[in-house]
Amino acid sequence: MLSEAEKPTAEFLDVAIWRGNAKRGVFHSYKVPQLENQTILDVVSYVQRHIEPKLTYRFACRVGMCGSCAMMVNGRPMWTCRTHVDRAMRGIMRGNPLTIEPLRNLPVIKDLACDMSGFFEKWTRAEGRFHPTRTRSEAIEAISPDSDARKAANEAIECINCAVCYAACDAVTGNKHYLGPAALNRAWTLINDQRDGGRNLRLSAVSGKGGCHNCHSQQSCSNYCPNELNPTMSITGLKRETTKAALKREI
Amino acid sequence: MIERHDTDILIIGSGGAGLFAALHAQKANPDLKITIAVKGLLGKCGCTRMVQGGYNVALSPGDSVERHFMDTIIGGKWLPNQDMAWRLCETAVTRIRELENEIGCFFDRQPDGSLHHKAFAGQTFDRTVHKGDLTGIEIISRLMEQVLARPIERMEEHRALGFIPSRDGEGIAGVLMVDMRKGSFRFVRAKAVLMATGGGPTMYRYHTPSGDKTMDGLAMALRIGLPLRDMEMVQFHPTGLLAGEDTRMTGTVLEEGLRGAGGYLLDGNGRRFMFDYDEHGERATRDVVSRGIFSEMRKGNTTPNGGVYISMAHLGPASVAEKFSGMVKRCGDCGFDLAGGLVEIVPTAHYLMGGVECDSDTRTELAGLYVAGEDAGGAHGSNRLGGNGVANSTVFGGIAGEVMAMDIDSQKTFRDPDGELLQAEIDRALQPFTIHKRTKISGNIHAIRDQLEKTMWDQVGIMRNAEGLQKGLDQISEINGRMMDCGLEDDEKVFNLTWHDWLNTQSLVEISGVIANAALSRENSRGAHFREDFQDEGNLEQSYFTRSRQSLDKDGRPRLKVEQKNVDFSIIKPGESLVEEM
Amino acid sequence: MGKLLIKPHRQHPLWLAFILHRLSGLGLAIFLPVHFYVLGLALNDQAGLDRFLHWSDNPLVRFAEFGLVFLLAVHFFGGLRLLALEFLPWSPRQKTYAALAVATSFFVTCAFWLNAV
Amino acid sequence: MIGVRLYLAQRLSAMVMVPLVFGHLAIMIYAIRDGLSAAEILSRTQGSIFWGLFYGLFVIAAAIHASIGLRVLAHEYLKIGNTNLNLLTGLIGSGFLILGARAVIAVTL
Ligand SMILES: Cc1cc2nc3c(=O)[nH]c(=O)nc-3n(C[C@H](O)[C@H](O)[C@H](O)COP(=O)(O)OP(=O)(O)OC[C@H]3O[C@@H](n4cnc5c(N)ncnc54)[C@H](O)[C@@H]3O)c2cc1C
Ligand code: HEM
Ligand code: SF4
Ligand code: F3S
Ligand code: FES
Repeated sequence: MLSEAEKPTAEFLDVAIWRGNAKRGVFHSYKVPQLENQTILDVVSYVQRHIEPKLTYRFACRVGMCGSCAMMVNGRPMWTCRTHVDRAMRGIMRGNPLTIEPLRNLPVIKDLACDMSGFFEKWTRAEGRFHPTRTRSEAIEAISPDSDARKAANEAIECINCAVCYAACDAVTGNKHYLGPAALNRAWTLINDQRDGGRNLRLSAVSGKGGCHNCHSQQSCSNYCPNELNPTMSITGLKRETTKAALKREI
Repeated sequence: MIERHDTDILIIGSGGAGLFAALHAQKANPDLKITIAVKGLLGKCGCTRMVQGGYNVALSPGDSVERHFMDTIIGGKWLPNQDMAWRLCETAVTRIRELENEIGCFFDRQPDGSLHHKAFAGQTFDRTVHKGDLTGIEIISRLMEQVLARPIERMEEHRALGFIPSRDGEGIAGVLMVDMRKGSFRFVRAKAVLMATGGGPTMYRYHTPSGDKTMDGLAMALRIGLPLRDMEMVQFHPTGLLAGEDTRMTGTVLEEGLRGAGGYLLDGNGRRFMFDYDEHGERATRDVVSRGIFSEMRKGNTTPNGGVYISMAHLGPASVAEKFSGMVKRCGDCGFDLAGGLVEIVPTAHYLMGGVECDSDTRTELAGLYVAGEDAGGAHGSNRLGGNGVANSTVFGGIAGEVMAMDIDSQKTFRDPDGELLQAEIDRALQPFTIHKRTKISGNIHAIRDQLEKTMWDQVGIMRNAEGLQKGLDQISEINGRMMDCGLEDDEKVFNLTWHDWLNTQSLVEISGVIANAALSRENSRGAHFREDFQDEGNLEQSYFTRSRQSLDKDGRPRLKVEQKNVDFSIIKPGESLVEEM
Repeated sequence: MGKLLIKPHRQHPLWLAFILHRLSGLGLAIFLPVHFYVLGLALNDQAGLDRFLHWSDNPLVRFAEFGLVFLLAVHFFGGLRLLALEFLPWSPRQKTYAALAVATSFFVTCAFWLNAV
Repeated sequence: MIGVRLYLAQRLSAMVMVPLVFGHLAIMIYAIRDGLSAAEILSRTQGSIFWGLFYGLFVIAAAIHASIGLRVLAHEYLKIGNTNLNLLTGLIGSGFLILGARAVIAVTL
């Protein structure tokens, strides 16, 4: 909990929101009334509703399921619908004014909304999709929930493709081919999915010039993933499996 | 000024219905050009992603399609379109296998490796397949991956504005859209169009669906004169989070299981009140609990924000935090202590059973236009079972894909659009700018929507009566008048959310009128529809559903007509059952 | 922590460990050729090598050497950490290991330095 | 910008260097106790096949390791593209090899 001294006392929040387009942008300052129950998304919504009707941002589910609302808050990537203003202003995160920017590493469309198509294109390029070995006319495979592979698959499965990890990662910033933590994390779940038939295809896909080997274990992805997933761990798994496959000349 | 685009199959919406339709159409005929247009990002909007509970399917030994069907009919209080309900229960079995075996979803298993089925209210068998309490994310993410990897055209952040029938009125020619990112219009011609915008009763002050859902599809269907059925049937979830007026958290669902596990509902003074209403207390069904809470709210026994409390602490905060970790964490992120403290809640509008009338092959009255998912009316009748929503959208989405591919097989040319209607739809979308040009006043669209939400909540909500409904209708038409005075400065259409808020509110106002009228016409209480002045459920054998249809009177003004149509008991009659021991 | 120097999203121990490894690697890559060159002097100019070694008694040069050994130690232990991270089963104690690696390299460098003076 | 093969080369060379660097560090700590002189260094190393192999291996490993390491930096910070990167990696690698070989020859032959 916040100590008394840390509690924001002002009735208004000073907020600086980045506004602009793909080419350029600047911060605009706004004063937003502070409320007891208020997320960063609420702050942004307030500005659009009451101060700057043309402010663009993105959200859908409001509850941390769709991964549409991620932004940089005080310089850190996070989901905004589930980040209480108090939390964003506590400790090391504190910033005055509260700054809100579009996610890093993705081209901006307008204001706080970025173009996520590159992120998803890499998802596909990493073979981040299931390759079936059965059809709908067959029974569902019995799979023990306790096997090591299944546990590993489950551990990485609850990704909402919010691109927070992607925005946090400097390997993505530096290397435009790099598939990034989310896509690789997905590939790892599939590698561990015993129902999947695309193993070697996928191992090759994550071994190319933008593959898992371009991760430098910065671990910003794991540090910021709002669902507490650990893409770093997934990526090390891929590094091991691709190494084995390469040594055996399977890829 | 308006860009043109052609495709074979145009799918509007990327929920379970839209994505399944794309995959099935593509599989049925890989040569077809298939386009998905969606208001948000593909797979990242809509409610299929938000499914928590799970997916109903009769798979276990001992369970049967017949049983699932009977539960659906009884849950829907004999109003469902039985052919659709049967198709739903029957196809769910193959659909879940397709989701697991071909799409790659992984649902929770039992220790022996077989699928885990959990209990869900209103069912005689444990048949809800799930992935923890994040089933929707698993379903939509996996579907999305499959769609992304195929040559299916994507039009993201494209909002459908109007269905444009052909000049001769025989079929659909295409859909008018706005590319939200550019702010420009696009007319997309297609041989077949699937409407899968997912309904979503977001015209209520408290609501669960995602922000992008605002009844656009139904409003578009209404405007071209298609019949809508069961529009009075709005399902409320009893436990929505109540966090104040100015936060988007308000209205979002707190898990059903909290009540099931023994959570207490307390009024503003800390008194447990549910036993005043039902012997099952907090564990009574959704509609009963919603009405109980609503009654307390009317009496004024409320919390600071005007709702009631849910309290879990007596079950031991640590064990609550473990059992409901996702929910507790979500509340924690937003500043609430669900495990150990009191959290304010309020019933919240969750699902619209009503929708466009169609047959069990998803065909509507208008040739070339199909409907699936929450936009389609009929499968659930007066109440939807938890777990039948996502089954419905995935089952009928897939069917629509196949049927569309089949139906257009021999169709060589596009239908010729009705140019006048196209222009009328463009003008309609530009209304706020036109108003501003005339009045030079920028209105406050948010205040108007707030007013609509309050009206619907107070007058057309959980408990209804003739007087209130009439008042509601009057207020809706007043709100409609305010819309026509609400201008918007025309200096930037690019990704202008406030313009879209205007359009959203317009769709909501149109459909709110339909809901209120249908509710007024049903003088009994069935399922989700509760009339204080007609509490009886009416004669089951003579069950009817409402059909609302809009036409233009001779002055060109829209007029809504609500009819009562007898339910066709095509499979089973009240008093009979397909299951022996029921 | 200087917000301007290190952007906020980088302000966590494991990113700092990363950048330390990267900078030390770069430092080594720059230093090693120089080191090779100096040793190569022995080939035809032993006096030159001695001159260099003598010159390196200079405190400033000494300090630079201290830095180089530190670079090598940091990169070495950091590298061990990375190899373990990549090739051994995952451990949730990454921050501890990073801290340990840095601490050990300090220790080794100090040992070197104490010996040298 | 590296694929699995360059990655492997870099990690394997690092693993090779682990005992070598360890040994080198230990010797340095021991050797410099009473100052360093050319004669002292050379007396230890000259004519020793062991030290020849020891440092020879180190030079090869370091050349591989560092050239790939610098390749990564060059790509990420200087945005050098694939063809030039390959060129650069080769250049740096051979530079290291030549300088290193010269040093090893100088101290051991
Ligand atoms: C919080 C929550 C929990 C739920 N839990 C369950 C559950 O446990 N089990 C269950 O069975 N059901 C559940 N449901 C219901 C279920 O989610 C829905 O019934 C079902 O997913 C609807 O699917 P759909 O494809 O019809 O629509 P959606 O998935 O809602 O998709 C609609 C799509 O249409 C798009 N769209 C809307 N308007 C336009 C426009 N004008 N132009 C272009 N695109 C547009 C939207 O952006 C979206 O992509 C839940 C619903 C909610 C809100
Ligand atoms: C035992 C000794 C060493 C070990 C264990 C080791 C280990 C590593 C590892 C694992 C990496 C990969 C970092 C990554 O990309 O994630 C690396 C990078 C690097 N190493 Fe070494 N290394 C050693 C010695 C050296 C030496 C002697 C040099 C200098 C010649 C050097 C220069 C580099 C460079 C320039 C990089 C690239 C830095 C980066 O990508 O961030 N290393 N090292
Ligand atoms: S791994 Fe985490 S941060 Fe990355 S996209 Fe998935 S949920 Fe978001
Ligand atoms: S932040 Fe980036 S460098 Fe690797 S560990 Fe995560 S992907
Ligand atoms: S709005 Fe969906 S995750 Fe925030």
